[in-house]
Amino acid sequence: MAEDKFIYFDNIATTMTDPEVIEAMLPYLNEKFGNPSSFYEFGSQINDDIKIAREQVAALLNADPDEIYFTSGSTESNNWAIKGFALANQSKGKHLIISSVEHYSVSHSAEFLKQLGFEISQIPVDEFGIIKIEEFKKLLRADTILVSVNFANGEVGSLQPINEITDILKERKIVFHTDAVQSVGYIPIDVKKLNIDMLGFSGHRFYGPKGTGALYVKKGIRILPLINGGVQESGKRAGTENVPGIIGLGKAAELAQKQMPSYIPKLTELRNKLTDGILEKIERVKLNGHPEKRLPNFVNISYEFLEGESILMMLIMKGIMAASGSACQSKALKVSPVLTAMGVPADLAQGSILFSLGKHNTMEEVEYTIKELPTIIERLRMMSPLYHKFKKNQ
Amino acid sequence: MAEDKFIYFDNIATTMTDPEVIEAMLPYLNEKFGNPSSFYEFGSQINDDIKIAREQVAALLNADPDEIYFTSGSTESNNWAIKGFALANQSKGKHLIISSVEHYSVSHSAEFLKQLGFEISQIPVDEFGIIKIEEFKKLLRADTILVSVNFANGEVGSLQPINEITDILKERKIVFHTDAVQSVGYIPIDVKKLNIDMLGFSGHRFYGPKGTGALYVKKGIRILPLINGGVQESGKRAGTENVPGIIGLGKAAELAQKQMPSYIPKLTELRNKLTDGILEKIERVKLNGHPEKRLPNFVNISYEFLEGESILMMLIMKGIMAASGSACQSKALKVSPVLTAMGVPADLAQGSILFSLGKHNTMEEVEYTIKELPTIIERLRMMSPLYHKFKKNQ
Amino acid sequence: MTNPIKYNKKVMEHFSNPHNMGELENPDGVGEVGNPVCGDMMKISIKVEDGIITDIKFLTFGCVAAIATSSVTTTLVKGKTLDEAEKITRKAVADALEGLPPIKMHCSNLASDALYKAIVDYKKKHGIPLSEEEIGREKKIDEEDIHE
Amino acid sequence: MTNPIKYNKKVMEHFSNPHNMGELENPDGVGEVGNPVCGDMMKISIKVEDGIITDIKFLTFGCVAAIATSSVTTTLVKGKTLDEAEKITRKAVADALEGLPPIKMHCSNLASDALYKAIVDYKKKHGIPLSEEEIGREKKIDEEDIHE
Ligand SMILES: Cc1ncc(COP(=O)(O)O)c(C=O)c1O
Ligand SMILES: Cc1ncc(COP(=O)(O)O)c(C=O)c1O
Repeated sequence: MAEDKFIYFDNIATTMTDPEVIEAMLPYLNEKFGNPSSFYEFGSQINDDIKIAREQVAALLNADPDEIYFTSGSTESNNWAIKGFALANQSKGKHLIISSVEHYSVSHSAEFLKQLGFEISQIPVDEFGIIKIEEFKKLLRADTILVSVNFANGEVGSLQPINEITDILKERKIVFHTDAVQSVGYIPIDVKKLNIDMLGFSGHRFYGPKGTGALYVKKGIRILPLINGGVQESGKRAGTENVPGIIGLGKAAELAQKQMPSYIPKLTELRNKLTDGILEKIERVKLNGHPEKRLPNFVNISYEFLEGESILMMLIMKGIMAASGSACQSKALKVSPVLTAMGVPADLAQGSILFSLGKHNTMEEVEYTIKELPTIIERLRMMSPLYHKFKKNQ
Repeated sequence: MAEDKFIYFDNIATTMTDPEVIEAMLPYLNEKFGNPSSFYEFGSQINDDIKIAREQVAALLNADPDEIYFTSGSTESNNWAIKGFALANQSKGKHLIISSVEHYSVSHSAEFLKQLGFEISQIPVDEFGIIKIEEFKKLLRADTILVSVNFANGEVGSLQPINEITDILKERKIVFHTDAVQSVGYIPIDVKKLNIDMLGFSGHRFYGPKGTGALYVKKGIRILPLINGGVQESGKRAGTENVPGIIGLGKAAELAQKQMPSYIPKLTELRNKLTDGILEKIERVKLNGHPEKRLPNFVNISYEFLEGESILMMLIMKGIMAASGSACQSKALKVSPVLTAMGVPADLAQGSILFSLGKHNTMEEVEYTIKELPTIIERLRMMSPLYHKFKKNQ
Repeated sequence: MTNPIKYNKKVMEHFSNPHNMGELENPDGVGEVGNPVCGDMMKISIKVEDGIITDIKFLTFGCVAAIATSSVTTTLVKGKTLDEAEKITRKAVADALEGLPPIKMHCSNLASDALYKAIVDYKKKHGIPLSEEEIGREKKIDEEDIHE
Repeated sequence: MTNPIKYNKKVMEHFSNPHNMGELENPDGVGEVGNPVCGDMMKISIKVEDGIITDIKFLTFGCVAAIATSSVTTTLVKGKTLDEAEKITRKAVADALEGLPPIKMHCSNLASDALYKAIVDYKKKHGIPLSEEEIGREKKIDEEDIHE
């Protein structure tokens, strides 16, 4: 590896903004600075550009443009979907169901609603982090108004059975929301075909700008605004539009739609190579998440007898940036609640590393990692009292 | 005026992003794209840069850096302050007081709380849009927990008696929030000296980027998050940080602090010249807002017998961009609720135009406007049946 | 989604150079609709010779659309018989302007209403009896005017 | 506000090239603290001659700070008398590393605790009576270990 270069395998934390996205944004930071709500054309013409961005985002999800609302990111989108829907529809019932492997932006939003008298049930997951459909069915009640299950598990990348969920809900007229932040741009999503009612995501996870995101809300679904004020976003999400951000998000959506057919197979190949390489070369490891039904860019593996941070640090010393879980969760937690929900024992969960790939990664980087990682693991294991005990008992 | 140039007198709608701000942001769109929550330095070192931005914003308000929380804009900040404080402190009381000239981001947030059992009182304003202190005192109750009054009236720029308000509240331990979106960067604000507990604002109003803002929350004040999720912003405002936006906002704050001493006198001079020029040259006009106690960049004047939109359009035809009220309010409203609260008769309120100046405006532009405006007003009045009636009756 | 008002070229032409602006001296009929509080007000005065509108002028307090619809209405009417003029619909006015922004469509009502009232005024002054239908329309216009 | 962990150079030196890593054969005393579930575990083995710690080795399951504190603790101790070694405080360990990130301070506890337990183990094995104070400290360490 070149001295000044490093390998970025933490694409679920964030991605670099695509140069084409930056280029699309720049005019709106510069000369096109007008407020879209203004009367004069210098401002109002920007609505046409926002319209295009909305169409680009809608196209990526097969939604209608007026079902797309721009937000500051998926955290806001998820908060809005859950709180806004619950508050607008509480006369129909006060029971919500979420999976037990949701990001805090979903689970804490549900937690918030508890204080307002809502009841929350959690769907257990299997060893792969996929919800148990039969258990899910048992949780459904007459007063259930909303179900929220992430599109793919945010830590191990296992794909949830969205189709099955929405098929069950359709009959009962229960609304379905999905946090798709790790999935948008990495797997084709068709909200119409999948019967999804609400879907939230962030721009910065697929080469769009930070501080941008959207919530798709199917026509006919009523949600209260989370952010009240002016009439922007059809009066549903107030505040002067983040114009450069919106334009950038639109561009990122366009690029994703165009490039996915070429980079998904590439990511899948790199992912498989990295997974297989590690599983072959290192003993006492465990692939977390479903071996097939997972995002094309997730490689989450536990290394027995080790703790994640020291592995991460040794990787860094070799120029490899990875993560030991979801970057946006609490630092204070030693063990990922997602892995715990999947039944991974605490000591094994400690030693889990997530490599998340992106369109800029190469086979060379994967091969380098497969070459370096066994030495790192070996070195740390030599220090581990647990490993010594294991060896003695063999 | 040069062919390709126009005069931008709508700086309250939004401002151009300062080239220095754009320059500061660019690296974070490009090579410094890491997630501040990541373990490796490539991401985590960005926290140092965010820290500087936080200090820059804090310095502008004389707050402590850890009293500053970054948001997506003042609309979010105001929503958060009001809803988050009310929900966290409802055990102490469920009564809120706001002024009758608040932006919808404040008044609709209060409206939202009504549904949760809160009571809202509105403070009437005088003819200048300034709250009536004696009436205000009468509204205070034992169960009042929060008072929200904008720093300056958002439509006419009249400065509210913040000091007097907080003096009254201090004794009673009632928390004070102010929407300072039109004031930050246009007038020095010292939250400590003024005893302000919470203050919200947007970056794009003073040459910072759109999609950015902050909420100042005095140490010791408890508010619930509006946006739940990860631990960003000390766990109070979740979501991956809008890093380029935050850096840009910090830079804008720094520039404002540095440049205010030179541009405030300049703005004041331009404002006075424009105000005096119009009042002198055109009959039957009325300056809205307080003649002295107002922001240095607001010129809101009503032109009798006329309707605002046609004046705006004629100004545009002369290359002058202005507004007939707050750009981020509803288009559907014909008469500004702020002017109505001030007691401006509906027909006079219709014909009000707000010129809002910015640091890039020049005396030449002001003079050009003073020269062109009388002709415009005269032309439109010749079309107005009201003016004809007035002339006949003279 | 937010849709600031956008006017077409035709509207802008009429706004920038309105036709028949002013008030006729000694008009044969005058119609006035709207009021300043609701933001639009129009006054149309006509000269009639042998049942033909030979001259027409307007005064308008209002937005760009209000001024443009006033102007275009006067051009549509000049030289027409009263019967023809009466039949000028709101839609005809909007069409003559090649369309108006949706939220401004009500302005085309105002212009045709003011014209209608001027014609009715002429008929009343000249003892021309109004049909049931005409009386009904006049009443409706006045009612709308108050409620707007 | 969010404060990802940042280690200084000294910590990184000890992490990259830990001193006295491993397990002594036939140690005179062994101390073990922590458990894998809570994410840190340390085992320290010592050789003692004439009341002086002549050799020491550590094994550590844990984060960067845990490894670095283990390493630095062994270097602080080698050649010291038991009495001197017992007095090596948590603070002394952190100081020897020129500081630790606040949320990692507990790791310096673990290292000095493991050392302490190794010394107590030696004393017990060799019939050296423990003072009240020493018994108290041992009990406290074991209690913390469970509660952590
Ligand atoms: C007084 C006032 N407060 C708040 C806002 C909302 O600002 P933003 O759209 O930047 O969130 C506005 C917008 O014009 C305003 O005038
Ligand atoms: C599954 C999942 N949902 C939501 C989020 C929040 O995304 P953002 O920080 O972009 O709002 C994250 C962040 O890692 C995530 O992993």
